[in-house]
Amino acid sequence: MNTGSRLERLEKGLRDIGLEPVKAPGVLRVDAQPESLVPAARLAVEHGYDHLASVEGIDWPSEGVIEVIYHAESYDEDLRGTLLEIRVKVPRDEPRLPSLIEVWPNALFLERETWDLMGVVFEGHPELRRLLMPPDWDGPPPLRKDFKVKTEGVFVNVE
Amino acid sequence: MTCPFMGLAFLGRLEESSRKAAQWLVERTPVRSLRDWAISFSLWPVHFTTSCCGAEFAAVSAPRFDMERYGFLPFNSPRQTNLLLIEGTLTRKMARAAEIVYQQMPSPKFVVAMGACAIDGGIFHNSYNIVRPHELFPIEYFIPGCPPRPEAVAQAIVRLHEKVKRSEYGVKARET
Amino acid sequence: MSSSVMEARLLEKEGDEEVYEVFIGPQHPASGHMRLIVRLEGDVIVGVDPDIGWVHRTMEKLAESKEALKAIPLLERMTIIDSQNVTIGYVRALEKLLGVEPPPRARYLRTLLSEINRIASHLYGMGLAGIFVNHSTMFMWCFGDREVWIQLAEELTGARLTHSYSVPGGVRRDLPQGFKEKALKAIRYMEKRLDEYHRIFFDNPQVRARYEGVGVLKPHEARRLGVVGPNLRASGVRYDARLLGDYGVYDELEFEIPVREEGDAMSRLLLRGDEIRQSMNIIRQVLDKIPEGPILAEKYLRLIPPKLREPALKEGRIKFPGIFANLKLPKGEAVARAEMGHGEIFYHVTSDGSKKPYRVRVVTPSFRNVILFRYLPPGHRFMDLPAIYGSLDYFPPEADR
Amino acid sequence: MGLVSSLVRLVLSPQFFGPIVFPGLVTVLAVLLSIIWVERKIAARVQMRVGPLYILRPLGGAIQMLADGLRFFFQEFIVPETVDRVPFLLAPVVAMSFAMLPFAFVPLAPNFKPYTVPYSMPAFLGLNTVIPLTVLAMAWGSNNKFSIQGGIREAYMTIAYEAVLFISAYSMALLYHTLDFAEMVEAQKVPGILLNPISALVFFIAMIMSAGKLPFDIVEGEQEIVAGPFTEYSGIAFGLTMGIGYVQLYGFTLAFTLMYLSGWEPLVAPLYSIYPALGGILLFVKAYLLLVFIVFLRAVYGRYRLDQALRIGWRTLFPLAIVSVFLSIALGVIGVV
Repeated sequence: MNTGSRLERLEKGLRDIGLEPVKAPGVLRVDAQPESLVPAARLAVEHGYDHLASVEGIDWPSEGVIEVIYHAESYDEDLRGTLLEIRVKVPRDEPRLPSLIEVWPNALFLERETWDLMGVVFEGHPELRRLLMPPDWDGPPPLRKDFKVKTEGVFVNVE
Repeated sequence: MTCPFMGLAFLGRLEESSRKAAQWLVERTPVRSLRDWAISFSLWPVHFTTSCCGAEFAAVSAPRFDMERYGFLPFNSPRQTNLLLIEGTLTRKMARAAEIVYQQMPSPKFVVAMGACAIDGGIFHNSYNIVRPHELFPIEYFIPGCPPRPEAVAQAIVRLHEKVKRSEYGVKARET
Repeated sequence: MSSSVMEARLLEKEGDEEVYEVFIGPQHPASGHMRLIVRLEGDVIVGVDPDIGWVHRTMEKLAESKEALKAIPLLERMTIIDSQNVTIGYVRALEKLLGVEPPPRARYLRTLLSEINRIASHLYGMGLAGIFVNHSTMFMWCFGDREVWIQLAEELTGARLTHSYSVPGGVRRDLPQGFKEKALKAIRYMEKRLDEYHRIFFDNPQVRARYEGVGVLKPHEARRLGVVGPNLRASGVRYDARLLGDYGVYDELEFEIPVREEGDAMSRLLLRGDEIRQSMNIIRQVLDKIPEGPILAEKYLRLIPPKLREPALKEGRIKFPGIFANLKLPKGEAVARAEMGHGEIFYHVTSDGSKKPYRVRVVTPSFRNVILFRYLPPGHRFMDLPAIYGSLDYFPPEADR
Repeated sequence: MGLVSSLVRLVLSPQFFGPIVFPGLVTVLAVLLSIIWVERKIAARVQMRVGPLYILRPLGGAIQMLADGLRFFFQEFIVPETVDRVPFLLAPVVAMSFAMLPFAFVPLAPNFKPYTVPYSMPAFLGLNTVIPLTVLAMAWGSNNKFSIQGGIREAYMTIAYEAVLFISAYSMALLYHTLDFAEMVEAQKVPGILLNPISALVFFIAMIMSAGKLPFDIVEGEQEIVAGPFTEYSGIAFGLTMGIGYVQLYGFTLAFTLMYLSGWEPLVAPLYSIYPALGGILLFVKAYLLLVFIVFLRAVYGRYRLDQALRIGWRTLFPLAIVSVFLSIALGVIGVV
């Protein structure tokens, strides 16, 4: 099977479950809904995208959503040039998504990190414990935009 | 801790007085200078890497720089060492571990902070997860640089070595 | 393999009362800056819980608070031993956003430094693998020979470890005089040394006993777990981000991607040796083929005031105009992948049209390999743990960012 | 005058000279101080380094261990609150004494025996078997997870090497028809290592295992269990525990020299006529060279795994030790010795 066929079949499959894949250089982009995430992921695994490269959360406070982006990757020669990008938007005040750990086992640490730093809850993830932050961290998730760090410039630390 | 000889009243407070006597003896000049000579040539840092400066710290004991010439030997357990090198950034999580390690070390003990991050955060000065080591430990030397070259680390160790040799450290021992 | 099987193996035996729990790290002779919570039943490991985050310095957040160019020195601190390869991905992502391409000479120079860094990084990993079975000579030899390559990189860039060499549109410095001879000398030296490594380390019966057949990772498991780098290739999967042809001049050079089939700790170590040979092969070709020309894209070269531009070009050293730090990133996003010594690094840069990137997502190879700590050790002896750890070439600051 | 001469006689008498001066206490300290320096220096040389240097430049830093020892002596000795104080404090001292006691059974010349028993070889080996027990006591007393792991490893290793060590030593006893070191040396017209190389090999490996030196320093496996049973020890107590292995090793190399390398033979006759113990110089030189060879192994080998070491002990060394017994009997029957 050549490059086109496997990717094209995946595209077709994604269309069949009601998603709209968009082709960009090196990336196949899909906007999904929380409920269509798992079927889309299962489809991706069937067509060769057998592991995740990244789970990423982007905070968009102006729209009131957190965008969770999954980048799936394959080591096969025909697919390795193209990343599969699945984007899901969840409300900012109650970000909940189904966990993809059953589909992509290596989501274990990626999802845990996204929960830790972005506050997205992955339902069905067996251990949403602190990963990178100290275990007693009780501040807001640090990667959200309303968590401000001091920016560049001269500043004096007033005790 | 109870003194095993507590029952023997005529011995008095044996433990305390013997400790005082030992302290007095150790502080006399010939004994003290012998002790400080020994310590200065036997600065054993503990195997504790706090951050990426550890790569340069490893280079310090590796062939090209070889600080073992001064008796500098990274060693296993904090109980047997006397030098804590803060190698770069100290995160909140790590700071707790560093404090425990420092408390586990037997005195006299020294702390050297390595890298810009250990001075005031360096490139991570505005991070939400770092701690400045001088708030936790009495630091003998700061080594600037990001990361400091191994020569700089070696120089700090030689400086510390000379300082200890001249007995110019903690009479008013900064105990924790 | 169904994922539920894998999960069972991952999370087996948690909370069992007959289990002896040992905390390895963060202060431990063989832990680096991480903690492994090891569950033992007798001498056999039943579970390992990698407790990372001890060096989490919040790079992703800080990168949002800095101008795009200033994040390069920041990001290279996560893998200080491999700083060219760790930043090249970010630089490529910026270049894709900005729509510039580096001139050919700059691409060759990047490749050159990438390979020098890769050798240094592999030597670092092999040295640690040596000390993890208490083979101090291997540690010292590797660290001693690593200095050769560090010195070479210093010659080229001016810094021992933190090079900050690649910038969007090119590189900071040109090739210094007499570099080729020095590099070739270093290659000749290293080739000789690799044979000696075989004699004292790789063919040492004691080392083979410790590493052979330990921590076997099968190809399909490696694929599913998303393992990267030499750990992946030692399991028989031929994948290397250099094959993507996204950066450098790898598509113009002839080299092999070494692959081994066994997937055990020994093959992971041997593979690093093979890769060092290939990297030296690449360096030779780069030095032969490198074209003349500018080292910064024309678009940015024009920004430098003419008074500074002439000496800069003559000296081969770019002094950036202030305006360069204020590059405005066009709105959009870019993905870049690059191959580090430890494996593939992934960058996803999102921009909202300001000077600072809106979001920088970086997934480092060590972070992707963390899962192996859960997956490989169960069933092995406690003493195998350092051997497995050593063979993975895990670098904690990189995983924690 | 009478007092001085009787003092001199006392000092030069085997009962005093042997355990206190040579090969006992004083020599042990000298060996301890020098061999660790030699070990670090050899390792450094192999590893393209210099090793300890600036402490005494003209001699290449030869007194490095003096500084380390003094530092340990003056350093704070922490007794953690969680330890079991009696075994914790007692075990290192007991271990050191039992490492020193065997020197009372090392003869320096045919009739220069500090403690005259016809069974000096089993007595020597037997006293060494106490040390693993004290290591267990240290591990238990420390009340530390790493220590207990180390203690268990010590227990495992003991079963693996001890039987082997004894069997191979007894095979030589069968060969020489004696259990006494001095008589063994006299019986060796040809060095024992040539008569029964299997026994020599087995004994050699078993003694490295016993002293816990590379490639069998499993008990102190620092990459897994920090410093094993010695993790909690600081100050002078750690100095003691660090020394035990070396003292033990020095004792074993003396025993090896006596049993396999024909001890003080060939006798340096003039020296011997001045004072019997001077004949022991050759014994010491042989033992020290052997010691240097063993510490050199550090630069070449890493550490074996526990189960591999046990396998080497049981599957390889144990049958070889049995074979060496049969070889000795065969040699004895045909009357080589």
